[in-house]
Amino acid sequence: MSTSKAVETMVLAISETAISNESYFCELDAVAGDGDFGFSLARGFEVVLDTWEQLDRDSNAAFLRRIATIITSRTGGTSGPIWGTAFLRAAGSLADADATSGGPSDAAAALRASIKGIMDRGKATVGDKTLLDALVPAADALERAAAENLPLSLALERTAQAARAGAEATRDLEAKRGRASYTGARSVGSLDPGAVAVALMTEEIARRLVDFESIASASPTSEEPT
Amino acid sequence: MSTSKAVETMVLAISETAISNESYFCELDAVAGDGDFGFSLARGFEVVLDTWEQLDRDSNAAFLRRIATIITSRTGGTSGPIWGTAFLRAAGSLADADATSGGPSDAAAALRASIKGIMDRGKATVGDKTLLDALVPAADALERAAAENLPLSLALERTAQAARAGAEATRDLEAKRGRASYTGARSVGSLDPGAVAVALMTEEIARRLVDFESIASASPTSEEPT
Amino acid sequence: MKKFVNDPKQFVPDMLEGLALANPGTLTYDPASNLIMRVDAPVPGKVSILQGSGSGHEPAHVMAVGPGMLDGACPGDVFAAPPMDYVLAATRRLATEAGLVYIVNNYTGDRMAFEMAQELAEAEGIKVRTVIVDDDVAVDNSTFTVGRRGVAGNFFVIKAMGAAAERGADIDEVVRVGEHVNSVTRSMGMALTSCTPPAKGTPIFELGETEAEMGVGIHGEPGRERVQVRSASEIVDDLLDAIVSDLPFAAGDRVALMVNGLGGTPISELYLLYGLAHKNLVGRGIEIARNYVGEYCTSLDMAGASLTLVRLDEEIDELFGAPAAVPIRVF
Amino acid sequence: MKKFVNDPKQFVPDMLEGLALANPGTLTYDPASNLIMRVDAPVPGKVSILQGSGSGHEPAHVMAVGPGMLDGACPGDVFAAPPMDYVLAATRRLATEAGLVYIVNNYTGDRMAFEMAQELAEAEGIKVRTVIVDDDVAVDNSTFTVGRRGVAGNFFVIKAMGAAAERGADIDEVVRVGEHVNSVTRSMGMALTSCTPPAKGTPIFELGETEAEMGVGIHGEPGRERVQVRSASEIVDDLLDAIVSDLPFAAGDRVALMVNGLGGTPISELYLLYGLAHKNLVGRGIEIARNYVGEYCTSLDMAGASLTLVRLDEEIDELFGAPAAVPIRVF
Ligand SMILES: Nc1ncnc2c1ncn2[C@@H]1O[C@H](COP(=O)(O)OP(=O)(O)O)[C@@H](O)[C@H]1O
Ligand SMILES: Nc1ncnc2c1ncn2[C@@H]1O[C@H](COP(=O)(O)OP(=O)(O)O)[C@@H](O)[C@H]1O
Ligand SMILES: [Mg+2]
Ligand SMILES: [Mg+2]
Ligand SMILES: [Mg+2]
Ligand SMILES: [Mg+2]
Repeated sequence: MSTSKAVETMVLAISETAISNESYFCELDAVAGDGDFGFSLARGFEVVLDTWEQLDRDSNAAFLRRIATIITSRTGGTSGPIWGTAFLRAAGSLADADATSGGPSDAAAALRASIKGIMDRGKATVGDKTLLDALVPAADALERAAAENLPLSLALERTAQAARAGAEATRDLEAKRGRASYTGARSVGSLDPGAVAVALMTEEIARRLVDFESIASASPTSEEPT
Repeated sequence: MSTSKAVETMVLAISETAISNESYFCELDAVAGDGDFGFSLARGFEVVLDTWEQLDRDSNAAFLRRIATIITSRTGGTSGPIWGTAFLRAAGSLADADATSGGPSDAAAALRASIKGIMDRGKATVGDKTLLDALVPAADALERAAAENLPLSLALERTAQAARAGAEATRDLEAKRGRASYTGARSVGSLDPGAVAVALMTEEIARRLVDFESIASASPTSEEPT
Repeated sequence: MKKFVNDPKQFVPDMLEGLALANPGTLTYDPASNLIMRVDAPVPGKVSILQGSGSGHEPAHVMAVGPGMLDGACPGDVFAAPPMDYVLAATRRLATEAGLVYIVNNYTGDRMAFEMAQELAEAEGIKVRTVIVDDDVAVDNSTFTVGRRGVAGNFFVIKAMGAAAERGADIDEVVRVGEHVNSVTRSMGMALTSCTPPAKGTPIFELGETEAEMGVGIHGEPGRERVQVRSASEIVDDLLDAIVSDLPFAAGDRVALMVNGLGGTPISELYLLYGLAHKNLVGRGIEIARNYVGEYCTSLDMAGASLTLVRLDEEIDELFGAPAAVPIRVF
Repeated sequence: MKKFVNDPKQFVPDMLEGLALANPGTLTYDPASNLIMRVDAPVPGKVSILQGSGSGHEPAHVMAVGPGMLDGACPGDVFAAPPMDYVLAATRRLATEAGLVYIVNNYTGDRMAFEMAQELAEAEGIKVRTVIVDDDVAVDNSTFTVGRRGVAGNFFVIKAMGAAAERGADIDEVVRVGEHVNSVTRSMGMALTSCTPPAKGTPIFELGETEAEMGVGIHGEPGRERVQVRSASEIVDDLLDAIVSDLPFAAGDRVALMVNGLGGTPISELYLLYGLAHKNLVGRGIEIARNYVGEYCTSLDMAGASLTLVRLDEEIDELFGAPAAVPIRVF
């Protein structure tokens, strides 16, 4: 067994989004937090990219477990444990799943497992103005798409739209968790940086996986995506 | 014996000029110095005004000696010793002088004594970009006016003009003494704050003594100056 | 950005390297986990004490390592809790058979990293306990679910626990001492300016030329309210009102008073504040038995200050007076 | 202006009062002449040491008063030498039969005030000597007739003279020690920002967002040249080039290295600078036997730093190691 092209593409999309938005994410975090979100995230994901060729590729689960370890070892702040746990739980979910299917429902299950991990770790819930406010609607959309038997590309598009809408909606929320919560009502009116990151990442994933049929795919159905 | 109205008016003119220009003098000193000239000067002269009624008025010399003591006790920086010494030497000169004359030549002698004191104390000379560059031309003008037997008011006007010209000319000088000297050639182009203070003070003295005939006068010849 | 820095990403390691080079006889530095530790740690038989936290609060906490204080500190990047791996590596390195206590300021990221590390360390048979510090009265404990923040009062928790550990207290006793000190410690800070993290390069927030932020957090988090700059006396009175009424402190109490600079405020202003705070407290009948004026827990280059009060009892007073040594020194 | 201050004109007295309140057992304060003195001064039989200077350089010099250091300090207002009367009053109060030594940084105002006071004190039969400090290599000694400025190296002159006086050296010996240390001490500083005197309320000079002032004076006087902000390594290299080539320091020398913050620079950056300076000097074959990192002589809230090197010999090394205590302390 080995990694699938689709999962590698997703991780690449997440990593590159984290790195190319480092300053933007810091700016977002500076509004009601401490301005380091982009920095913390980028320091972990740049190691992912730097060690990309050497990463464990025995299976998607092993691959994601390795990503989790890198994040846990390199990313500080709240984001280290949160994102590390998310990758670890996704790895566990894929290890359990029927690796030959790899349709939207497997992806949804992995995302659901990540969400549960984040909630266990950080004690936040939907509405607390965290990345969960983008992730949970995204998982819901993905599950609905799976139930409707939509193709992966369409399912991912719906997922990204839901994440974006969730992220935008954090603007109206008062932060109940994380550093932004110290500002109380003053946090209303600003976007949650974690939720925005999730939106941008799911959008990038949808773009890059438009030609894939399954997250287990070894390669896109048509040409290499640009 | 007691103080003359003219000498009291001069000291008042100097004191009030120092206080009303506190910020301006600080700004001037900030260009190439450390920005405290106005503050230092004002702290001394405000005590002169605060204790005005209680000052020793046995004679002009005693009066000026008391001013010197106040400056020495309250004014710090370079200005304390410089201005304290100036008043002390002026007092000495007036004590020696024929107190009944009090014409421009007595005033010139007092100013010359102040200058000598400042030079002894601070080791500066004309052209070093200090208050001497206003004081020395002023004393020269006053002496010339005395030689020409000009009335006091006209003599003081000439004095003020010379002081102002001297102060303006410090703009082209490179500082050789005081903190401004540390900037070397970069001090060229800025006015010396001490010289500007001297110009403003002599101008104010000329204005206020326009109706006096002698620095020994008990009162102006016509009305009280406004 | 106006800072002494080479590669902003290397700010923390570069600072730690300088700290280690300046203290070769007393500190050991492990770059792999940002770990600054006592040169003689782990001290056999002694309970070890480890602090993490983000960087940017120096001298907290890497410069609070030494006999009678911390055995080690493994900070994260500026304002970011350390990665869990750093904590775990430091735990393995510092633990003794008497055990290891974490001192953790109450922030989500710090708590998670230390909890994860504790779980894993305990699985390896290491005895670990955690003391949470939450002395900041600016953030109301009941309204916000994350609880109060840990700020400059942290110094006193370290001091007391360090003294107890040094004289051979067991792990339960060291934890008890820490929790006891934390329970009688209250702080509040205010900012005159924002601060600029080296990697961000611009201020975390904007304060107008006449604005101040009351109750600011040590990471530049906004505080209770934005106010117009006021006199030093009014600032001290506001901070002490909030602090004194919180515990509450009362007439007859003996206290330790800390005036802590946030990084950009000169020591002259801190002593001016001390004088005002001293007189305010004496006016309330509170006796200042110990005082601390200087920088203890900063926010990079922020101009501002915090006040901390600790209600002293015989035990705490004695622990505060015990000998200790840290890299911060004059001679 | 963003400062902790009540009446700006009372900034210095308010600060001194706070300092005195914080150190009741060790310091005495005489408001009439801004005098902070050891509580046990004058110490019978011991040569007393007095420093004046303007304020705004704290901890220099009011917080350098204590056993093994200064007997007293009588600062003037911010950046203004003390009025002569303060010096004379302090002289009368501190002088012992063994005499009194002034330590005077080489500025016109300071020199004049201390010269005048010395004349008058000597006329009263008090034995007074003066040691001039002029360690700043930024200002070329030959070109400018006022000579080099005294800056952070002052600390080392105080430390050595204080140690010598404490162990009973006579006045000639104390003066000799001071002049000897001054002769092997060199400093240079640079500013990233200007500073704002409380009474002036606005910065003394303007530095653009990308500008730095090399060789800045401790009163905000402009320095050698205005440059573009550069990396910490380049700054350290430039400062050390100027300092090392001035004495000159050479391979094989043992030195004390001070990294001094100018008031607005956090200690994290100072340690980063220390690491760079340390490696630079080791690369030149110079051994750093003692190091000092922190704020010793500041310019109010200026962001910036200075480096000082002292060439050690056995005598100086031993004096630097002698016990001493000042108000600046952690515990
Ligand atoms: N308790 C929590 N659970 C889940 N996510 C959280 C929690 N607290 C904060 N977050 C997320 O983390 C983001 C901030 O991350 P980061 O800047 O690394 O944290 P900090 O600097 O506060 O330690 C927030 O935008 C939010 O999405
Ligand atoms: N050696 C000197 N002799 C005479 N006047 C001097 C000397 N040095 C400086 N001055 C004058 O003093 C003024 C500055 O005074 P002040 O600000 O009190 O000094 P500082 O702050 O440098 O101690 C200068 O503008 C100059 O006119
Ligand atoms: Mg953050
Ligand atoms: Mg000046
Ligand atoms: Mg953070
Ligand atoms: Mg001055």
